[in-house]
Amino acid sequence: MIAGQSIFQAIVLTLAQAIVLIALSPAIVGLIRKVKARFQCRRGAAIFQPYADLRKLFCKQPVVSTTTSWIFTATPYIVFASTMTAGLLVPVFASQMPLNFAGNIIAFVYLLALGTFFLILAGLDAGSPFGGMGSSRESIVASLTEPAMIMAIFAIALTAGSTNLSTIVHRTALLEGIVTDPASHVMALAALFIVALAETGRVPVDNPATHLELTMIHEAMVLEYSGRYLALVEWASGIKLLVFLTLIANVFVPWGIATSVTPAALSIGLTVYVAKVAGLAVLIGTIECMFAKLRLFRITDLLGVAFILALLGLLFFYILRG
Amino acid sequence: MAILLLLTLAGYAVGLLLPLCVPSRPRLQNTLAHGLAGFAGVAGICLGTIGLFAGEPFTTSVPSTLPLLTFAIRLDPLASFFLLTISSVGLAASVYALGYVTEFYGRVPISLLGSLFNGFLLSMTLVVIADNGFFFLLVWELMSLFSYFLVVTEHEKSDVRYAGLFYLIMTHVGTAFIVLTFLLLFQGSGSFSFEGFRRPDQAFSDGMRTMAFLTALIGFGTKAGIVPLHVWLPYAHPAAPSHISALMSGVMIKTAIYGLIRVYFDFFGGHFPWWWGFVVLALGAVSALLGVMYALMEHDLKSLLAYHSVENIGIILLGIGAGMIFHSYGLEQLAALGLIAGLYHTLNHAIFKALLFFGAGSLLYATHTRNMEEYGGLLRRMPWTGAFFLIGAVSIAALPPTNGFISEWLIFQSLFLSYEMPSLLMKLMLPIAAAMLALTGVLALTCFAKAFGISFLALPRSSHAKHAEEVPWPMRIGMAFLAASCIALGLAPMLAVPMMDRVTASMIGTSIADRMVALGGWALAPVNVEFSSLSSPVLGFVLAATAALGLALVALYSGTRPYRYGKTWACGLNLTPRMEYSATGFVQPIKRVFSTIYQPTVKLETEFLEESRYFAKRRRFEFHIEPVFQKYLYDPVITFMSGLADRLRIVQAGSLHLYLAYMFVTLVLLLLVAL
Amino acid sequence: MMESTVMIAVGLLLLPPLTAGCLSLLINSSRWLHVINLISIGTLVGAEAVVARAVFLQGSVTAFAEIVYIDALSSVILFIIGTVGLACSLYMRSYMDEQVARGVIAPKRLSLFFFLFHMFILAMVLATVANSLGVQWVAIEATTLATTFLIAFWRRRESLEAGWKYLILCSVGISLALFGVVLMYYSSLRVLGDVSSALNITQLQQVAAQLDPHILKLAFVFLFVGYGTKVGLVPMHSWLPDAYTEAPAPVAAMLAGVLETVAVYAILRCRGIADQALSPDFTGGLLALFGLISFALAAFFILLQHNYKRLFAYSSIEHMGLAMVGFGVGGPLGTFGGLFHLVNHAFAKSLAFFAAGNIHRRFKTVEIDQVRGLTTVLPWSALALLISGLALTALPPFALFTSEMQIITALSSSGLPDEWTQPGTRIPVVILLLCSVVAFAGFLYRITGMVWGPAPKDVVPGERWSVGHVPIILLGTMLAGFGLALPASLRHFVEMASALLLSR
Amino acid sequence: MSWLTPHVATQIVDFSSAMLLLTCFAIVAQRRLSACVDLFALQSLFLAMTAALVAFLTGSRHIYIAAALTVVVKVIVIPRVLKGVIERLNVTRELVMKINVPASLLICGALVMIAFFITQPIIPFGHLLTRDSLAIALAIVLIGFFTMISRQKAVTQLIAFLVMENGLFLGATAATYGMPLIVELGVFFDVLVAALIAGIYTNRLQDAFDSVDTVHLSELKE
Repeated sequence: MIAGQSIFQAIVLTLAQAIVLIALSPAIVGLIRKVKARFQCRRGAAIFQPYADLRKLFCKQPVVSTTTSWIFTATPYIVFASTMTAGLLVPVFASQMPLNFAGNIIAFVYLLALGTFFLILAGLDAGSPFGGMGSSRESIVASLTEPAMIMAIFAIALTAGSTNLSTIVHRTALLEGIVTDPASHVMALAALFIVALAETGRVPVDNPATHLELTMIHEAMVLEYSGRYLALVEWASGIKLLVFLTLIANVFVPWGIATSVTPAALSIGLTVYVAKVAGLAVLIGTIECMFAKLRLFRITDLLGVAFILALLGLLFFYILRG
Repeated sequence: MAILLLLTLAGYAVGLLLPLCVPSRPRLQNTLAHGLAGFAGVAGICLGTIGLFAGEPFTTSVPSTLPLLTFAIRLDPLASFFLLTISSVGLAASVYALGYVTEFYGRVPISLLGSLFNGFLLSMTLVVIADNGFFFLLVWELMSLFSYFLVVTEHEKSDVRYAGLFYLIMTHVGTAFIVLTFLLLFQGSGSFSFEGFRRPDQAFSDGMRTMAFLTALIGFGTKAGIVPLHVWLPYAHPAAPSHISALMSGVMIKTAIYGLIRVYFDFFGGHFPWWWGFVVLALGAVSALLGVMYALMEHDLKSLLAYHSVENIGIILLGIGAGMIFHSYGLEQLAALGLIAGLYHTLNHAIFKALLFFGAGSLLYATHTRNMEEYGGLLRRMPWTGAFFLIGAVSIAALPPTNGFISEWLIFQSLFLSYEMPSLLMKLMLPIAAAMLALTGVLALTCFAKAFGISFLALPRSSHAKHAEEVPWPMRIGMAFLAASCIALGLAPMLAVPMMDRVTASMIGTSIADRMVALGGWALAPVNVEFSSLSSPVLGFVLAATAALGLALVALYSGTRPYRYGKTWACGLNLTPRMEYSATGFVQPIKRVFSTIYQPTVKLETEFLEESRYFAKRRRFEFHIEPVFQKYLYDPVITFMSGLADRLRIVQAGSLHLYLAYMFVTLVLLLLVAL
Repeated sequence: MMESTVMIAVGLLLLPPLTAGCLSLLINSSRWLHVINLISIGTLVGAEAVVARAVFLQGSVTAFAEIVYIDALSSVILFIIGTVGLACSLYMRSYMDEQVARGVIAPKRLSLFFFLFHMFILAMVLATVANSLGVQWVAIEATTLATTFLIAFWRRRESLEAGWKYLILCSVGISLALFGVVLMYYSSLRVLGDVSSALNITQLQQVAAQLDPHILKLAFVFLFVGYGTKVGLVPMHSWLPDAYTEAPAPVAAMLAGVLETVAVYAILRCRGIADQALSPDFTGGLLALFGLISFALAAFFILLQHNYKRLFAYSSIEHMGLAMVGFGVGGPLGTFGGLFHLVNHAFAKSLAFFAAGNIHRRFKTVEIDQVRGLTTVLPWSALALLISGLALTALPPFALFTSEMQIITALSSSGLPDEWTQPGTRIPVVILLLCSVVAFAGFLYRITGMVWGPAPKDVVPGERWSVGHVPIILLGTMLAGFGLALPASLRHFVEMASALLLSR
Repeated sequence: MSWLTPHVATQIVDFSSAMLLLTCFAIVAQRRLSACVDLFALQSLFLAMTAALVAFLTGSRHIYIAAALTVVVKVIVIPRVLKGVIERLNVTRELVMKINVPASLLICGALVMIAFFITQPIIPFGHLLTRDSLAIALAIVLIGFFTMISRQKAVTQLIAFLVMENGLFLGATAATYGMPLIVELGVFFDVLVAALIAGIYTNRLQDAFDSVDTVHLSELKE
């Protein structure tokens, strides 16, 4: 636990963060869609449309395939839980999150992996060829992403001398915003950004808006889901996206995050945070409009680049630090 | 303690002999053999636990009438730890076997099977507690022999015979190298007692120590299945009956790890250059990666698991190698961390690999096939097996909150802490090893997503799978025991870590348990808590809480409306098993991405309809992976040897005159020499 | 113990085979032949026990005006002769009778067979207990003459060829040995004068130190090449595979188990004398070098065998080589290991040939590829084959593991004697281990190929219990037992023997 | 007999042993089997002579017995047996040899040199009387051995073997004034039996292979 926090404070902070993540994620998704629509000279749906979608899905009666087992119905909850837990390890608007001690960056990665694992199983469970296709592709993307992510995160962790996210953010934030070694940071940032795109299934790795089963990855896995299950899965993926944006935002530009637990600091932190993620969302939307989706076997190159960048980050760190 | 030791050994020994003496009633023999093994296992667990925390190592010795050989036994923490591992898995295996061997009634003499099973366990137990080099070699070879006989249980099948022979020869090659190591150590001290082996560095030149290091690495590496010495493993482990495969893959190869630690940390007292550790680390990384990659391409469930043993041995060696490097730079605490991580993974792998092999055995028991492509939809027919297998899969994929995650987390930490090392090379190499470990982890995840998904989910792919039934109780109990310990070791590592710490404390001399169990016992931290910490109970709790949150959301919005059933969308057709994604198809992208490693050869034959070339009547697809190591490493050696032998034929040409000439020349030459 | 009892016992070592041999020429009923055979072997073993006890108490026994001299070394060899002889006789009960029943041999020739068998044993016992090197030589030559017809017993073309080669090669070798004896005598004359006891071991050992090293060197070379031919050391081994393949199983067992051992004994005796005057490095190096060569070559021949009898033949070349390495390297460990290895090899190899005999009777072939599924066809023989196979590849718990490890350890800690290699080189050990692995692979590849697998259709499965299985159990248990706990008395004898060999 | 000084005696012994060596060379050069047998008989005769001479000079009785046995066994019995075998098998001459005659003779010469070279350091220890006979004995042994290698017919090999035996016997008698009697007897017995057995074998080989050419004996090999 962080020194000087009462249990009550801790619980409140954690709950607050959970609520922020849950509440904010659909809006981010909506924002990205909006941006894309704008770029495509459409008016597009309102930013808050996703909330309505989720509500509708929740109310619909779900249909479950006769071929499936309990894995299929359990998966949405597991995915939701793992994503949320991972999210709670990342500091959102306050840099001293009470759950900091519960797990470091590795735990974060593996928690997300847990969700992926069950999603893959669910994709296979229905027995439809598309589900299997989605699972198989998801697995290859994941396996190419992971090493790059580990390396990138490690490069950052070194500068902060810790792998616990809150500690990293807290220390960086206290440096009045001057990043210790820019070179390695930039490299790591680039790497992590590519990783984020891949992990959250955005263009150019995957296209969440596609309707062609043959090009789908994430969408194909969840093709059989409907009703509340689909809602949970969608929501979870939204949260995952948000968490990654948070990670990037707070680790690389931790300015304005609440380094102490006072109402003022917290409120500033929250607003700054929302601004930051919104900015990133716009960026992502822009990218999605500028690039086309890559062929599956071109993704290798992209993630290879990410890995090399991360490695360079590491190298720079050691070289410059001597 | 003496009593417990006696009970353990006696239990196995009686189990070895008694089944052969009782009348041939399979049921009786089965209960007798495996009952005794289980009893001895319990005794062994107690013994191991006591020995682990005993202040002074318990030693006893029986002199033999043969020179060099004394039956000396020593229960120091290291030995006790491995004894504990062996006994627990042994216990589970004996319970499981009670049900599993019923499949062999009438086909195989159960008395033999049971007594060999006991003999195998006995020899493994003795291997880890032996305190005399000669005695060690004796039981080591016995272990190989017993396991060989168990492998060839179903010797009517030619592939089983081949597997057994290959295994026997490979392991003997390994033993030859171990003999070489011990002979080197023997020259240092002039006796085979381990006490004499310790700290040979005074008597040794660097060359000899390097030689000892390499011979030990090759010798034990062959048993452990380090790439490129792993080739026997995927043949032998699947060929054996499943409860034996579990023992071989889960425990037997660990005795090699025991040997390595014993030689490097105990005998050499950790006095070695950094590159020893680096060699071990590099081999570990390569083994881990290649192991999992070959596993991905396997569709025989048991071979797949066997390849995963190669992978996990690699992961263990990553921990040990890191420990050795740290130790060579004098960073005792970090060395201890690496070693603890390695040992923890040793224990975990023993447990979940045994569990998975049990699962595979149950599938074999229920469907009589090992080919995953013929499984499918088994989760509904075998819910228990399915659940246990899932737990095993989650653990081996190192996902929280299971034990596999904890040990891999620890290994990651010890690799990350490399930045405290003086050498830049190591600073860069260890993180790269970490990246390889990460890749390994995800590939393992993929592999077990495949293994579980294809075997247990969707529609049955064959009539075997369609008519499968849940396995009898003893098998389920055996699996349940291990599954439970998977979860337990995952949620309460703080209780397990002190055990490993005892071992490292005795090996390295620094105890870091108090520094690893941080924040009032709630969190686990590598040496400094600032760098990172992990609290798996809290994570588990949060997971549960958030899942509850999800349920709450659902309840909030839609109440709990029952869902209705529908058919899976298959473009309007009725879904048939042939439409499902096959295991081969699932790993197709990976095969393509890593084709440089696999060098696959693909063959696709298509028969088209006469009417149009756009409609295929029949398609035949097959692909093979290049067995690189057999082709470029083993075959040349074999061909060379047999070629040499062939060229020697002329010596025995059958001509009397030639033979006389040999004698004549020998005589004359010797006479001239004698002058 | 009474002197007279010992005398009688010594007499009973030589008398029974002689009388039994003569009797069996007169008898036709196979039953009685077996009875006589068993009686004579039984008395032999009994006598051995008495003599051994005497040796145990007095250190050595001399009898019949110093013609007979028995010490620990010779009693160890006698022990081997007795045990393997007994085993063979028990085995023959079932083996020969079936041959007669199947009309392979006429009953008349059966009595001839037994006559030769007894003569064979007599000669070996004599060679072991003889005090005079000359008499020992005569006895060993006699073994050649007795066995050559036993080898050619089936009178097939191959067996004739094998017999002829055996006769020629061994006789030549033996006559070289005689020249060695002559030289020995030549040198001892000058010290002892022209007395008929000048060839007696007892005498020689006392004066050996004064003998002329030059002559002794030459003498030892002749003796080594000569008796080495009998032992089957490469390159004098050529007769061995053929002879073992063609001989009837019990004879092959005796040849491999005992005859080789006796020849080794002869070499050791001469070496014991030569070493007094020479540096032991010369003789030791000779032994170790040829042992190593034999071991290596045999290993590779094992790799390409298709005929199981030849397989066993080469394996005994290999093991004799190993024992020689042990003796050559010397030291308490090496010598003990060597002697112990002799004992174990005798048991294991005779066991192997028993199994081979049973297999040959059932499958009518010596081709390994045509033998399958012994576990179902001949469970007992399969057991024997497995035990011998594992023992001969030096796997625990069988005793050869222990002895081989002792020899290897001795070799690695002291290396080959310095006169032959530069001191402390580790190459011999590496060669030894490498070749042992090669032999292991080749041997077990063949053995397991025969033991496992489904039974062939055309062979009748099942094996009825017969007296021929007693030796299998006997030898098997001894092999396994000695590997873990050697009886104290036997160990004491072996130690006494190695002490004798090392005395200087 | 005053003229028989030790010196003269040595001369005589050397002479007769030289004759032995000479007959060896003759056998090596001889292709006709019966002639070989005769030469062997002759050699044995010389051998007996030498033995008798040694016995006479040293006055050690048992060498007379040895000499007598030599005459009986090697001059009379064994040649008879061999002749009989040759007649029955009607093999008159050795047509092909592994090594042709001149080469063999050269090699034999070399062998004699080797023999002298080897025994040279140990000669001085010998009795005055038999200075060179040890060397000659060794030479005969080696030549006999070589002949076994160079000839193909079973019979000739047998003869060569017996020549070796003669060499041994020469060594035994001349160099050491005879082995102990029991040994002598044993040796003679063995030689006799060996010869007989070999004779029997040649018959059987004839029956089995229709020839006594040992080249045919090469079926057993790897």
